[in-house]
Amino acid sequence: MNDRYKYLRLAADADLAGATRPGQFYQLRCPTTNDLQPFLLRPMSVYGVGPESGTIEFLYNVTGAGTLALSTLEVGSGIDIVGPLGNTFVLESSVRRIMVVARGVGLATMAPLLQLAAKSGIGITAIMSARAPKDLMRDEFLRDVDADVHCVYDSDGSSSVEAMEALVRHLLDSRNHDVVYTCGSHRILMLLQRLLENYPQTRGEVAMEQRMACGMGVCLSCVRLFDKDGDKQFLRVCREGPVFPIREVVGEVEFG
Amino acid sequence: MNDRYKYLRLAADADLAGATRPGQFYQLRCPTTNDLQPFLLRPMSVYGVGPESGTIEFLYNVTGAGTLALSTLEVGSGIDIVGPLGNTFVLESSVRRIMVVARGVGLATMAPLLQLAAKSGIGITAIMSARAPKDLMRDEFLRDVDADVHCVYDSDGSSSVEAMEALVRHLLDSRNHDVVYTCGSHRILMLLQRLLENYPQTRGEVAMEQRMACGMGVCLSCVRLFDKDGDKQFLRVCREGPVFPIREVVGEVEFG
Amino acid sequence: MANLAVRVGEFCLRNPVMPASGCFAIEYAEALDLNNLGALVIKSVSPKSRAGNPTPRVTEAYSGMLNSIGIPSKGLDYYRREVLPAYTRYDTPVVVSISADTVDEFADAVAEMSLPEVAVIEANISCPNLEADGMAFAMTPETTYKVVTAIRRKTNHPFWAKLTPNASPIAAVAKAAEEAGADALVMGNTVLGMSIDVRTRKPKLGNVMGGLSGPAIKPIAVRMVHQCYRSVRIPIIGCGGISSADDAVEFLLAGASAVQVGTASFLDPGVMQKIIDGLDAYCREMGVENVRDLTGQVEIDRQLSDRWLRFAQQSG
Amino acid sequence: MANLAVRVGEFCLRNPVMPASGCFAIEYAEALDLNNLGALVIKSVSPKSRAGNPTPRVTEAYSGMLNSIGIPSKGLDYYRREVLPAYTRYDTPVVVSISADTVDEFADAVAEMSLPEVAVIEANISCPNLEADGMAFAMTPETTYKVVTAIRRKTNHPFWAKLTPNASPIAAVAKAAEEAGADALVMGNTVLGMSIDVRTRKPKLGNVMGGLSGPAIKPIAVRMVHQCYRSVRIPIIGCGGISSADDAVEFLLAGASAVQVGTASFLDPGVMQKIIDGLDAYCREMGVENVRDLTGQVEIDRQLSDRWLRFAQQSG
Ligand SMILES: Cc1cc2nc3c(=O)[nH]c(=O)nc-3n(C[C@H](O)[C@H](O)[C@H](O)COP(=O)(O)OP(=O)(O)OC[C@H]3O[C@@H](n4cnc5c(N)ncnc54)[C@H](O)[C@@H]3O)c2cc1C
Ligand SMILES: Cc1cc2nc3c(=O)[nH]c(=O)nc-3n(C[C@H](O)[C@H](O)[C@H](O)COP(=O)(O)OP(=O)(O)OC[C@H]3O[C@@H](n4cnc5c(N)ncnc54)[C@H](O)[C@@H]3O)c2cc1C
Ligand SMILES: Cc1cc2nc3c(=O)[nH]c(=O)nc-3n(C[C@H](O)[C@H](O)[C@H](O)COP(=O)(O)O)c2cc1C
Ligand SMILES: Cc1cc2nc3c(=O)[nH]c(=O)nc-3n(C[C@H](O)[C@H](O)[C@H](O)COP(=O)(O)O)c2cc1C
Ligand code: FES
Ligand code: FES
Repeated sequence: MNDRYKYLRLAADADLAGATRPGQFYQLRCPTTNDLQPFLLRPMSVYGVGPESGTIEFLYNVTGAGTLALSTLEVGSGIDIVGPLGNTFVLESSVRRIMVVARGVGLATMAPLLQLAAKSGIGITAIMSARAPKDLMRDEFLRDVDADVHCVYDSDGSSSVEAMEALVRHLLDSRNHDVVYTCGSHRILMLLQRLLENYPQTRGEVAMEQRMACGMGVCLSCVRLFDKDGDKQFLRVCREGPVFPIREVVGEVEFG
Repeated sequence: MNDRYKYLRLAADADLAGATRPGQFYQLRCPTTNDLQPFLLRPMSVYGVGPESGTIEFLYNVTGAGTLALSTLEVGSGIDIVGPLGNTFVLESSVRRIMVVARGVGLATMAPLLQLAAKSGIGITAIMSARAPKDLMRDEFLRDVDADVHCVYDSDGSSSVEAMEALVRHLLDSRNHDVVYTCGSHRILMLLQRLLENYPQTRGEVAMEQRMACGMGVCLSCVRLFDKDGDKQFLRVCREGPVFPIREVVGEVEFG
Repeated sequence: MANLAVRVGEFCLRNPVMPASGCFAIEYAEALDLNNLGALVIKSVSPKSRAGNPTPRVTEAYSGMLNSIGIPSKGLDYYRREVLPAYTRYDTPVVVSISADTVDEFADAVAEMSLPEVAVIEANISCPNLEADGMAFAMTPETTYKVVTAIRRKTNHPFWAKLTPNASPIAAVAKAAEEAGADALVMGNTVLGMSIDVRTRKPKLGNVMGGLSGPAIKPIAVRMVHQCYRSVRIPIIGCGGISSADDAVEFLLAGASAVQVGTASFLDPGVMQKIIDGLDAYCREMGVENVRDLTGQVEIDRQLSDRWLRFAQQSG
Repeated sequence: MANLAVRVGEFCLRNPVMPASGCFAIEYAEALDLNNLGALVIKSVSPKSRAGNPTPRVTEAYSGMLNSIGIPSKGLDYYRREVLPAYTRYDTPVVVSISADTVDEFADAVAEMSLPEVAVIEANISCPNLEADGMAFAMTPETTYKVVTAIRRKTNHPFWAKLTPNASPIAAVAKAAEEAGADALVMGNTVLGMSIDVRTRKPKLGNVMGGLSGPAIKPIAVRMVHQCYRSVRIPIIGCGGISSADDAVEFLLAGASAVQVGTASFLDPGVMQKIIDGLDAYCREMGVENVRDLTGQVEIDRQLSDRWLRFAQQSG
């Protein structure tokens, strides 16, 4: 796609398109080379499915050994994947308009949600945040979906917490949004959590990340703390998540 | 080449053809895949060099992880090699006729010797041993060199120790051979060692194999016992070898 | 079809392949038919409630991974009520793994979990012993003897002691466990390791150190299984880096009667079934009728060293 | 160009990169400029002549290899006359590694090799102690103390004790070596392992068991270096699985003052030069002026566990 983001399309015999819902992820066995030997599988959100039933798409950021190895895959080669895994974004049939706030590769996770909303005739407000206009990947996110798009950038300060707060407030005030979805930035998540206190009628969902080994709920490596009506508990990002209510995230402490 | 033997040609910027002598080997870093992770380098005799100065050829038998991984190399891909390593077959300028006795992939090791002998106008008697005629690879061995060729097979019994003993004796008796070279079969090596007692004027050389780690004489993993005029000593196959006088091999004990 | 059934003491398994504790949970029913496994070994539970270790809890290594999950637990009551029933529904024996902080706590917890629906208790004595400064029970023969004796007094259930490869006098530790009444040994747990991010300078695990598992430790685990096999008469369950049928056979030959598969399931949740099928294929290819006949059958040539010495003495 | 010079006690090295004993010999002069290394560590020599172990002496493992070379030796005289001179020709300090069967033999051998042309003696006390049933000297603090004391009495040369990762009480062993007078520790040698060919059922090494080395053991070695660092004040030389500059930095951060590179050279005989160059690049990239400032600088957040516990206690 560009220097940092790569696109991967896989074809399988199984009906991946039919089996996969927005927000779900797969675990990818990255290729092994003499220089790169990623041991664990890598969790990767589904960026898109179809048009063939066996086709599935990923969009990823080259950050370390696994994604670097992925980027060496040649067209036509095969890899093993496990999935679909995890829960999904919830989009009730009663929903009329949603807001999506995406940053970075978080857009990959939310792209299928846009498709689903558009197909269901649901209105979409999209806020996209990036370092600079050239990093935005607007077309890759929207993929021809019609939305009310707002772009903010680090380069001109429009992505600052204050500026975004004003923007989101303005948008939420000017039209009713049934749900706000986000992915890709802890800062934005915290902002939305705070803002949503003032919009009790609006649900919020976030797709979270955490280090994983099994990806299936077995190993307990991927836990984060959540607050379910005052009852704080550790939940597995791979199993109870990756999508959680924004209001339930306990974000006080970062452990690395 | 066929089901069991594969051919590998590499091109490098260095003058490999000029630097490599018959009998020498390289250590190959075999490719790493998800299923095959050969850790150590694999020793491989040079099967041929040239015509370009950077070109070098190997002929190998798929036996385990390393060679299997090698066989997955696609045309155009690169691998790391270390070499040339080890000593060389010795072919004095006074030599008029040599005998080569090859079995299996041992022919790869001796093929460059044939080329050198032919270029120097030295007569060649070649005995080739194989399971059956289809396994022989006569053309791959001779590569257009003119030689007095004798083929023996397990399938018709002509490769048995008794039959080969008679054949070699007959050939050594009918013409003078200055040197006998062999590679690829312990049984043939032992036979030649015994026979050469009766031909004191004929030198004998064998290219040996042993498990290796460093390939450069450092780790002492590749030793075998040799008898230098009654002084038995361990020598490194990778450094003092791989070519040794047939008469000096101590072959009584096999350690696996 | 070869006969894959094995015995671990009095205890019969349909085949020697079971999961390793902490690397298996009911969710794998989505990837495997749990009725095909030799046994179902559940993640360790401790009587004390605890949250487990700080995140990040896993990081990868060459041919392996480090984990510092810890033993998150909501106590034995919760476990019995909310965790166990999901496992006892299958036609496969259930192994409950217990961790505890002190000898008495260990013995009491094992007693409490010696339930009719539980086939075997595995005592994870590789966990820290608070009475010995946090050093694992199985690090010395003495502490091993003490905790295994206490457990044995309190249960008539078959019970296995899971040893740690971090213990250097492994043969003596194994012997102590046998003498104190363990029915079998599981050899072994993870090897303590550490990994540092050279850019941030931080340990890659929240807990600083963690357990190395996966193929990287296989040669260490095979060696320890063999050392235990030479030291005790009770059966040994091999564990450490097994990810294929060949690996499983290697442990059986070294002296194991059964094997546990841990980390490999994270890379392929269906791997245990492949190992079972592969064992059958191996037996058929090699003409082995009963997989149990492989136990301890590594062919060590006791004369080799002598022959070599005599051979080598010829050299100057 | 960053300043790569380091000190190991009184002893100065132009950079922290040196070969590990047994994984280096003069033949590497063909692949490296030996004047660029921090030191030249030679293969261990024993006072007794011996042939070494039966072949096969090496076999590979996941991300590593097993070796059972043993210590082939033609005695100290031969060594001094025929081996040493090739190494002392360079402008790089030479480290002689000694193995021996008994405490006295060890001390005498070290004394005999404390030659002017030898910069440092490395005592490979990971080798079997015939007075303790073949258990390596460095397996317990007691035997470590004994052999190191005896050696210290007989030499004024700087001398390093090379420890074995097979010892579980590693901090205590390190402490014993320090108290007995070692100038530095090398942590560490190979991890004992075993591997079986499942087709032939034979051990893959002639000697049945052998030492695991290479990236597979890196997390274990890093952990032990850090444990030693917390236990002693003498410098530590890290060793085990290092094959890149990042690996070297990881050991320095864990507490090493210098590093040894073993198995990696077998895969790339020029790797030590690459590690030296890579260290320089790392320092420049990260703004580190002196590589010696990295020693022990892993950033361990001592409050993390507490914070986590408080955080976690909120959970039900
Ligand atoms: C549910 C989920 C969905 C994701 N979807 C995407 C996506 O669509 N596109 C994308 O580019 N990235 C996505 N990520 C992040 C992606 O998994 C990491 O970028 C990737 O694992 C990095 O691997 P690496 O080997 O390149 O990096 P390294 O840093 O070498 O990885 C080392 C280890 O850390 C883990 N790790 C590193 N970063 C992360 C992270 N952010 N989250 C979880 N584990 C991490 C790796 O999986 C690996 O185990 C997702 C993560 C999760 C949990
Ligand atoms: C000097 C020399 C030259 C050689 N030349 C050739 C050649 O030209 N063509 C060819 O086909 N083979 C040759 N061999 C043998 C070749 O090295 C082995 O077939 C190859 O290493 C097998 O590797 P593998 O991973 O496929 O098998 P595996 O059995 O998986 O290998 C496991 C380990 O054993 C070692 N090993 C296995 N067989 C041998 C062997 N016969 N000799 C030494 N080490 C072995 C491997 O190197 C590896 O370290 C040569 C060996 C030596 C020592
Ligand atoms: C994520 C993880 C969690 C583990 N949890 C436990 C546990 O709770 N109790 C236990 O006895 N062993 C536990 N282990 C150790 C495994 O059971 C096994 O002994 C070890 O991982 C070695 O086997 P392997 O290499 O096949 O994974 C755990 C291992 C891993 C990787
Ligand atoms: C083939 C080989 C031979 C070795 N010989 C010795 C030796 O003679 N003396 C010694 O102290 N260590 C010896 N070692 C251990 C290494 O010095 C080193 O401690 C170990 O291999 C771990 O480092 P690595 O993973 O970088 O190889 C040997 C290791 C190998 C692989
Ligand atoms: S990754 Fe294993 S439980 Fe989530
Ligand atoms: S392979 Fe290392 S000395 Fe020959």
